[in-house]
Amino acid sequence: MQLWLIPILPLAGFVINGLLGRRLSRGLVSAIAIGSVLLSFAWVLKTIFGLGDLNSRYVEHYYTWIASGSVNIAADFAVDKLAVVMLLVVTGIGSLIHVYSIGYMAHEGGYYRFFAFLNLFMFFMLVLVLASNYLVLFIGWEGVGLCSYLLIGFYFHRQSATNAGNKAFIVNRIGDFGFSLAMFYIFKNFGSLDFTKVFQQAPGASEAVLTTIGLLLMVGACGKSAQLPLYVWLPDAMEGPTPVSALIHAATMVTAGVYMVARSWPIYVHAPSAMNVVATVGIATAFFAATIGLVQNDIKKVFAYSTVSQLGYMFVGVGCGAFSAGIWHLMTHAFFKALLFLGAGSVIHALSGEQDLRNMGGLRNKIPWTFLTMMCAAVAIAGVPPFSGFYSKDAILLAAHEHAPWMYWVGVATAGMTAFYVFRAMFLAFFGEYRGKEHAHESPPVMLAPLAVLALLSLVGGFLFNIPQFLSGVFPAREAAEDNSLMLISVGAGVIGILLAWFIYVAKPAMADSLASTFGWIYKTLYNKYYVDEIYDAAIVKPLVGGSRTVLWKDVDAGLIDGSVNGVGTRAKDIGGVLRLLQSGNIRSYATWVLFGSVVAIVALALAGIGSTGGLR
Amino acid sequence: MDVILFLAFAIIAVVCAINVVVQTHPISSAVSLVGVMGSLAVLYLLLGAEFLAAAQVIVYAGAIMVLFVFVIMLLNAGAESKKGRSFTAQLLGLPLWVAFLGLMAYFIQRLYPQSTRVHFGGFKGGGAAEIGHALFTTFLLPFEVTSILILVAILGAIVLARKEMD
Amino acid sequence: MLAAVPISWFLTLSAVLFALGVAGFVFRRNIITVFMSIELMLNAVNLSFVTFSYHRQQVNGHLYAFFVMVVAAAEAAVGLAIILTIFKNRGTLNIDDVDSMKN
Amino acid sequence: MDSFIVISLIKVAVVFAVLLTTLAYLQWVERKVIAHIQVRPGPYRVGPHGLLQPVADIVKLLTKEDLVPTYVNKPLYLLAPFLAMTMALLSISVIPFGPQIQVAGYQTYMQLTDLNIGVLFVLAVSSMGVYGIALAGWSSNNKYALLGGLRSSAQMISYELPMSLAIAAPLLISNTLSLRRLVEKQAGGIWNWNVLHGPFPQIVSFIIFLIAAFAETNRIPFDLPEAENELVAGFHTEYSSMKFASFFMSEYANMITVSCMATLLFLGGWVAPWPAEYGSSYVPAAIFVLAGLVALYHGFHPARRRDGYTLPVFGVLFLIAAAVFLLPMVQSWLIPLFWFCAKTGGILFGFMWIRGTLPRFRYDQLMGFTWKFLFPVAMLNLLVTGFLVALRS
Repeated sequence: MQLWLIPILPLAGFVINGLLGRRLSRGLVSAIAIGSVLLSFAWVLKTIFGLGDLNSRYVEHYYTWIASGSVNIAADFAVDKLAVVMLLVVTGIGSLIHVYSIGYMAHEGGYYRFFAFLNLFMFFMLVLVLASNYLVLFIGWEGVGLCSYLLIGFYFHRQSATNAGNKAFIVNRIGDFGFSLAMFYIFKNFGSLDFTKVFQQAPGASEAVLTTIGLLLMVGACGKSAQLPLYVWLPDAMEGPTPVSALIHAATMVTAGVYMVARSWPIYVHAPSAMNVVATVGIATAFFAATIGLVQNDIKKVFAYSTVSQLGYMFVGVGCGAFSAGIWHLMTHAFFKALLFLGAGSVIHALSGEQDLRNMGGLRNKIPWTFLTMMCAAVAIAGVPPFSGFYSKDAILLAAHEHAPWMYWVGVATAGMTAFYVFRAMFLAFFGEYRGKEHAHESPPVMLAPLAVLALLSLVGGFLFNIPQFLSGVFPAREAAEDNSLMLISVGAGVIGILLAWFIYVAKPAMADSLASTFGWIYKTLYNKYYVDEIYDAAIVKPLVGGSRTVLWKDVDAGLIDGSVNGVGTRAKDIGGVLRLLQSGNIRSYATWVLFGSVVAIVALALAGIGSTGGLR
Repeated sequence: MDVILFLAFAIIAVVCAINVVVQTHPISSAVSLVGVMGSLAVLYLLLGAEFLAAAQVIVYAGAIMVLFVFVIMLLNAGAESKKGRSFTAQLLGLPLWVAFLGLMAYFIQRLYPQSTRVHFGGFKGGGAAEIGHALFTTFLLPFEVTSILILVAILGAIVLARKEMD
Repeated sequence: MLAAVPISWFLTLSAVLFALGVAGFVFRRNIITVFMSIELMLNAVNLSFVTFSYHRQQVNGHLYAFFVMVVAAAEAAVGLAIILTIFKNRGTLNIDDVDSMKN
Repeated sequence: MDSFIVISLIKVAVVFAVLLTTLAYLQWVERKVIAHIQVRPGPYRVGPHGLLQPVADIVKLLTKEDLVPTYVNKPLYLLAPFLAMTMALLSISVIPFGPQIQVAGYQTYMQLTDLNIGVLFVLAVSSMGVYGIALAGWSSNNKYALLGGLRSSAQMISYELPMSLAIAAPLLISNTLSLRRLVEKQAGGIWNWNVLHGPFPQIVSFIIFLIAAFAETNRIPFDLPEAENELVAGFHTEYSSMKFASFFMSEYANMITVSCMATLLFLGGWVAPWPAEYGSSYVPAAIFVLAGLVALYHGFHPARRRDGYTLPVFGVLFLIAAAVFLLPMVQSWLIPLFWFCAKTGGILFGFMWIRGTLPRFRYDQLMGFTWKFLFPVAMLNLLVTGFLVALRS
């Protein structure tokens, strides 16, 4: 089926735009970039229809990448139903966001660079999804991290952007370190990195081994998917252009961790404690991030914390064994969160760069299309039936209730907060009086069209694509516990959140400030994100930098290492002083010594031959 | 017949090789070296290496040695000057050389039995088709790497030869 | 009269040619002659490659010889360029005069 | 075994007798052609229409004083013309002139020997031809000769590259290195010749080959090594008598070799332009009849006095030749030979025609032309050919 074409097409786009983009016109650059992604999308569709029901994995072998002793790692691509879902999400939403970017980036410098990086990201993401062993997956994993770094720091002339890029890169390294350890451990225990082989052997391995692997993989997933305690990079990543936030930091890359955990389900199902940790981390992140999201004033920051929170939901899903529910939420989240970000981008575009909610307001008449589409996303994320978020969130909460009731209740509270902060942002931006100075203008059709498509998907994506049914053959079967009362409670929490937001921010706008002053220290703590960045700075960064400066540099480097190196140097100089007598600088003398060496070598070989074989033949 | 051919061209090769070493003028050495290469090409034919024989003449005699002759002509290199001060080479050179040659010859005679004989047509795998096939399958990577090496050498030669112009 | 040539004769010829190349390298003073001695050694090695190829009835030896030729061509190009540069900078082709690496 | 040696010796004798005669007369033909291009009669005094001029030239060269200047490097000075001549004559040994024939009960090929690597052999020998010129230039110990030799070596090395690439392209189509098999693969008619053969007609390659051939043989417009207004006579300034004649003959021998190679590689060798069943075997006879009639007509209406005797004789000879071509017993080998000679002769005529019309290149133009134009074009042509051949298989 030529699976390699799927990632190669965006790579070709990257190569063309990256090498020649500077000389090409903007139209041509975007045509190449979007064309390559659309072709890739088309090829995904063709592949899916060509492969039929796909009840078993379809593997394509290209070549043996590393063959050394028992290490045998192939460069293979594989497709199964899980990969199909991811492929469609990545290429489909990727195409939409590419289209959107034409309008969004129209007035920015570095046009070709942006599209080249975006294409490169698509390449690595598709490699990640199509990988058939952990190492190839890791290539994609690292590659998307690189692209994320490049695109966060896209406005490299801004110090905050480059800092945010560095932060994302460094925090991700911690996760990647866990992932690498997991790979080493997998290889040590199973002798292979191939999914098929590893998963075949997984049931036979001891629980301790599987738990270790599961926890290490989770560390990797935490880094990439911005879970506690490694979530800190994602809110800062909003320094990048908004389409990047939508594509990489909401819809696709950050869900790679969820995908990887779901992909490794045969390891997790035999390691219940690891799963428990995953679910706990997920629910904690969901709740924690949601509380921060309640009070943020930057529209993109609100959505960024919302993303962290929703990713926590997905972790709860996969951690409770409801893998398909996690993937379902991954997909619906890709729809509505991409839409929210693109809508936010449209708002920012409309206000020529204004991101602060306090300077917005009353925009619903000025940019009606953006408002309408964003409203679709808002009701979807708030879990209002029958829109997409309702289905997936409900599935996850049901699974959580089955796993541990307290998780369900925390989840419900989070759902209420989710509804509250999303609608708070909506109300602040679109209702009331306009508080800004910029003249607002509606975005061009090339930006609105993707919004409309995503709005449609957000509304109907939930019942149109029944992922648990589609993936029923992939993951272990679970008895679906239908519990209408639980469902009603979670929906009710969402509705209460919406109403509360409406009450505070539309009905009685003065109440927000009085509430903030009443709960002053809580507000301040939340507003400052629980001071996590400051804590990390004080607890990790400062000691590291200080320790490096005093201990490592002054003592170890200057004293120990330099000292020993200098000592070796002095000795070498002394010895060299003797040996230099041989170094006449005369080539013929050297040649004579080489000749001498070869005679010695021949004699030595002859002696060795006599010794080992008992004489020459 | 094969023995006569071998002896004839082996003697030519050795005489030419001695001439390479003893001639004081580089161009005489170069012409003698072409003689060595030509006779080696005939010996290659005897060993069934048709393609290599042609390549030997085209590449070595026809290209590399022409380059040597060209450089000798360009520099108008005269006979070698006698002054030299490598005492190591003067003292150790000859005994080591004799030891080296003696040991090599001795071990070849010991290690390779007289029973293996070379006769013309005894090996048919040296044609252009076989070489080409091996070159583009088994030896594809070395082949490509060598191509890059050549490219690098070309660039290096150009850079080196141009340097003194600035 | 032998009907065919023993394989050791070829190898001996190769050894003799190689030794002559060594002699040229060690005893000659003209850089170009020294360089040609290296080519002579490479040729001698090629002869043994081809002989081994005959001995084992495999084509591999030919390919090694082929690669030696190609590398020799590259080496000749760069080496002669270096010789040209040396001559232009120092006006000498005597190898004993080119020893400035010492100091 | 014995009959093989005897037949080989006979073939060698025949081929070299014919070749050396041709060499001598090629000079006469060239002078005549150039004379007619420049509207003058050319050699006319020695024999009818100057036909005995080559004999006179040979006698002159043989009897001239053979000078060896005192300041030359004698061994190399003597070796150089010998090398040039040997290498020029050597390649003819693998050139096939015609198909397998039967002479007195023996099957043999109209070729001295067929090598599996015939094309490579010709390339190898022609690449050795540089030494004759380079050594001649160097050993003469004369700055004009040295410059001529240097120029010539540089030129021949440079033009060998596009030539090799141009040769490689038709070889890809024919998939053999043996010159005889090369011709056999082109059998059938003009559309099977490599110059027109699918999947990629080698017209570009043919033209590049011819241009490179002009340079390899140091012919006008590439005769820089002997540019007399700059370099006196180039590398052979110091040579006289038979040693000079050797260089002279080697140039003509090289011309014949490259013309034969062009014929074999691109024009189908001895293959007729269309199959014998459509009457191609009557073409030689028809041509000779036409030539005889023209000669007879001019003989009966002589422009000059002696033409009244000589031209009728030629006319009758031509008619006899035409009759010979119709004899069935010799047709099997004479007609392929005719086609081979006709194609080679056509290319040789092209050599002379160009000498009569084109001026000389400047040296930097000459080098720039091959490296910046011929070489890339030949490379491109080879790539396209290789690609199409790979697609076809």
